[in-house]
Amino acid sequence: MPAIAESAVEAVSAVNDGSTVLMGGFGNAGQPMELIDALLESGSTDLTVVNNNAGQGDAGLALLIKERRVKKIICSFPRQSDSWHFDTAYRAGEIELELVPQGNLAERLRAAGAGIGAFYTPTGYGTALAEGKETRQIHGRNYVLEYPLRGDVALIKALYADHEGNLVYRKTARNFGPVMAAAAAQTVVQVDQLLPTGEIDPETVITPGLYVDTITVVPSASAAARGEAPADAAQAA
Amino acid sequence: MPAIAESAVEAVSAVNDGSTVLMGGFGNAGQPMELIDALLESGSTDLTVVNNNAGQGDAGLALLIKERRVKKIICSFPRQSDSWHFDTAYRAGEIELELVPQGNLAERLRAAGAGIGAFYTPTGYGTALAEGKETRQIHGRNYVLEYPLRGDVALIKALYADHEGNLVYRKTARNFGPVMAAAAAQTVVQVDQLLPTGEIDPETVITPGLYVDTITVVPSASAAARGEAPADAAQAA
Amino acid sequence: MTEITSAPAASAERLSRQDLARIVARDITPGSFVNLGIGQPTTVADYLTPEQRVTLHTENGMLGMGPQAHGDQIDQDLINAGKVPVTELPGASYFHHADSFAMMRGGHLDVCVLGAFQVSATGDLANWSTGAPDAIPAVGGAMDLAIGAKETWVMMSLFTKDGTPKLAPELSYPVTGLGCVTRIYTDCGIFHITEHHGTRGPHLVEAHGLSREEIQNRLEVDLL
Amino acid sequence: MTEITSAPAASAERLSRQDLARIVARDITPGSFVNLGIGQPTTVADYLTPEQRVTLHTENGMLGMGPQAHGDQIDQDLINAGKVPVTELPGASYFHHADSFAMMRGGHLDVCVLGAFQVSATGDLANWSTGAPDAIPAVGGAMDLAIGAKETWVMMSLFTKDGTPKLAPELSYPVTGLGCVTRIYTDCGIFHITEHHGTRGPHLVEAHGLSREEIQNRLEVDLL
Repeated sequence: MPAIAESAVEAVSAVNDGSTVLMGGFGNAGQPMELIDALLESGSTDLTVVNNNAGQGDAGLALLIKERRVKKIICSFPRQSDSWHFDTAYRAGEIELELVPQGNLAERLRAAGAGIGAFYTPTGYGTALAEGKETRQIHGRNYVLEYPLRGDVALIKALYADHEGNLVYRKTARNFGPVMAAAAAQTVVQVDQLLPTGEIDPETVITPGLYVDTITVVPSASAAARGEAPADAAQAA
Repeated sequence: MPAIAESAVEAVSAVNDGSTVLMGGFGNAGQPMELIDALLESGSTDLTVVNNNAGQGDAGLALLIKERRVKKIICSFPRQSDSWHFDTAYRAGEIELELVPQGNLAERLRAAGAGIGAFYTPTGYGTALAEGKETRQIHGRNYVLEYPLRGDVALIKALYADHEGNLVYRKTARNFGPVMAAAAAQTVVQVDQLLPTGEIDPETVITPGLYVDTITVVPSASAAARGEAPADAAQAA
Repeated sequence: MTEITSAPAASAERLSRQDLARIVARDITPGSFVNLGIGQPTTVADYLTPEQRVTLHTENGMLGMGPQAHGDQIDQDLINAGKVPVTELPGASYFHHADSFAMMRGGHLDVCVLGAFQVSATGDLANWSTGAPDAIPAVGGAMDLAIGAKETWVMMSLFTKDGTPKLAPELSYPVTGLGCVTRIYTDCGIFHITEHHGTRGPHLVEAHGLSREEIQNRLEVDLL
Repeated sequence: MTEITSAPAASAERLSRQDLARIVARDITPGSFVNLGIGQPTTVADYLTPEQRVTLHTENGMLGMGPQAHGDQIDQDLINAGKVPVTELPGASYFHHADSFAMMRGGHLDVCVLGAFQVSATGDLANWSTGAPDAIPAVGGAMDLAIGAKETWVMMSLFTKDGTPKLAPELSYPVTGLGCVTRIYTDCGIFHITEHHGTRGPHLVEAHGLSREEIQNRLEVDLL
């Protein structure tokens, strides 16, 4: 059974100096904002961060980068109109960037969770992002060999958890959550609501509880705006 | 949109002489019995069959093997107390067997559906089933290189489909269905009930409709025994 | 292999961006599963008809994406790959990132429509980086999209502002994917990358605003 | 690395199969995720206590498996890896075969308990084939289970009917997995495969029915 953390700060205590941290989310959808803010507060530094982007505006991951607590970022799309803190750190040579095509990023995380040693992917073959990598032609098609991407800690966001740690996501906020949960040694989840065990239909569980180590409840503004409070959830333990 | 076949025989018409056929099911759970029976009726021969087992008793796949219409079977567990038709064919040298550890079988199907050229798996390393296969040590662990397993046609069973081909399974009858649906050029599904599009919650779809080519409705005895006829389903188109 | 006809369809005017989107939409086979890239390709959705029953994929984890969301429809958990709020159609489904890119990489989408900086005569695509030495690199899903679908179509202007052809013998920009482009939709004409007598190259299917001869004269690529 | 103590716990009688199952159940850390192999290991479930909160995995796609189903509980769609009808506990989840074996291969299960024909001194496991030349081979999930969990425990008799030790210096039966076994639960004693002064081998933790010396004398393996 996962631990229930009373606060986001308590939830992220598994992150240490030098940790590799997988951060869920694509845009704002599925981004564990409060956990990232707590990480900011926690002071841990020298981090390797895996995320689709490299922080935006003056919040969350962007502030971690601003404070030079991220030594390396592994992502698919760092450059955005408001990624100024990354841009500055990068141009100053104060952050290392490993650029990975988005599908390879997802598959490398999946491989880490699934115990696959390495895999041949067609994505990126013949491009600058495959330079120096092993390639192979298989049945007439060209592939690049890619390796798993593991995390010490995953910080993700889901809609509901039960006390067993089973997770259900919401719409396109699902994105990297399930593969990151399986790819990290410790998985920390912020959820809108914690439900009694048995309230989530076993057929609809997306992330089984064995992938989840710590849960913290952070009712999200978007949930409140939606006016969603399922009957089940009202009696949540 | 998938085609709706009026009968199981019509549904399996995509199977030709020499086809590689992926057959879902683990034990009786998820086994597309009526589709396999229809295949028996169809007369197609010289088949390569991928299934967890190699037929049992005097039914379905066992009868296809008895009639010598299966030239090769790729499976994890052919030997059972009632696999006499396979046993006879195998001892007579009249069927080729490719024995694959069950998890490698599932992962090879997954790789075929996911466009992965090959992958390194730890399962089977140092065993007779890895003889002659490429191996590699990665970060101190030993792996065997395994290749995707594609089908011409997948025959699977699900609980519900909608008219877009979205599928929902039932309990442990899910087993190989989702990976086989993605690994075959043509996927044929027998379902208990066909629901109007929109009746399946998009969050609970297990196999998205783009993997499904043909649907046929075969109300299953087990569903009748369960007395399950959801309100939604009563008005199914 | 496309049949090579001698006289492409033609119009006197170059195509507007709207006309181009309309033509791409028209060319999508009914019942297709399609991914529309960020930017100009996104506008193709506006011209798809309900009768075409085209299902849209967005690589951040959804099939059955509907039009852009407005006002009360906006839901921060329902966005497309361009991070724009969108809507959900009946028959939609959600899946995680690895499943979504597996769907693409596995060749289950019929068409992917992308923008481009440059396309080579044999269908190599450049659309992720200008190669400027001081630029911050970013790739997103571009390389996955380029090689993932059964067909990759490009929408672009045929020439840069200074008149340089974007359909070139070889790429000078960094590669996104090799030999992946099957069709190029441009303001001046529509090209299918095809094989003809053993040579792979662009076949001009429609010309707009310029004649076939004018296009041929302005390109360094031999049209098939 | 297990602490090596000189005097193993002991009892005068060899352990019955029930006692052995009870001891294995006792040794599973509370809160563990566990896969119990077909046959003798399945009986361990009967001795797990609710307080242990052990979650059972079955590789045909379920976590949170309950006891065997009887009578009206029987549902053909809810079976375990031995194809026996089982039940579902609150907090269960279902997943497909690739996800299920990914869960195992990825090292997310704490313990897998398996039967064995033979285990080597360094923890190599043989349990899928007797190697008889005329036998029809069948492997199922044996090789995946052997190497998948954080710990692989074996339950077996220490000797065959003719007295041959099943804990042997090297395997003579075909390999299921190399160096994967961490504990061996037998009728005569419980062994942890461990490292001691750079040597990997079996450490006798409990002896039953035979003394440590008797066991050592009957094995060709040096106990640590």
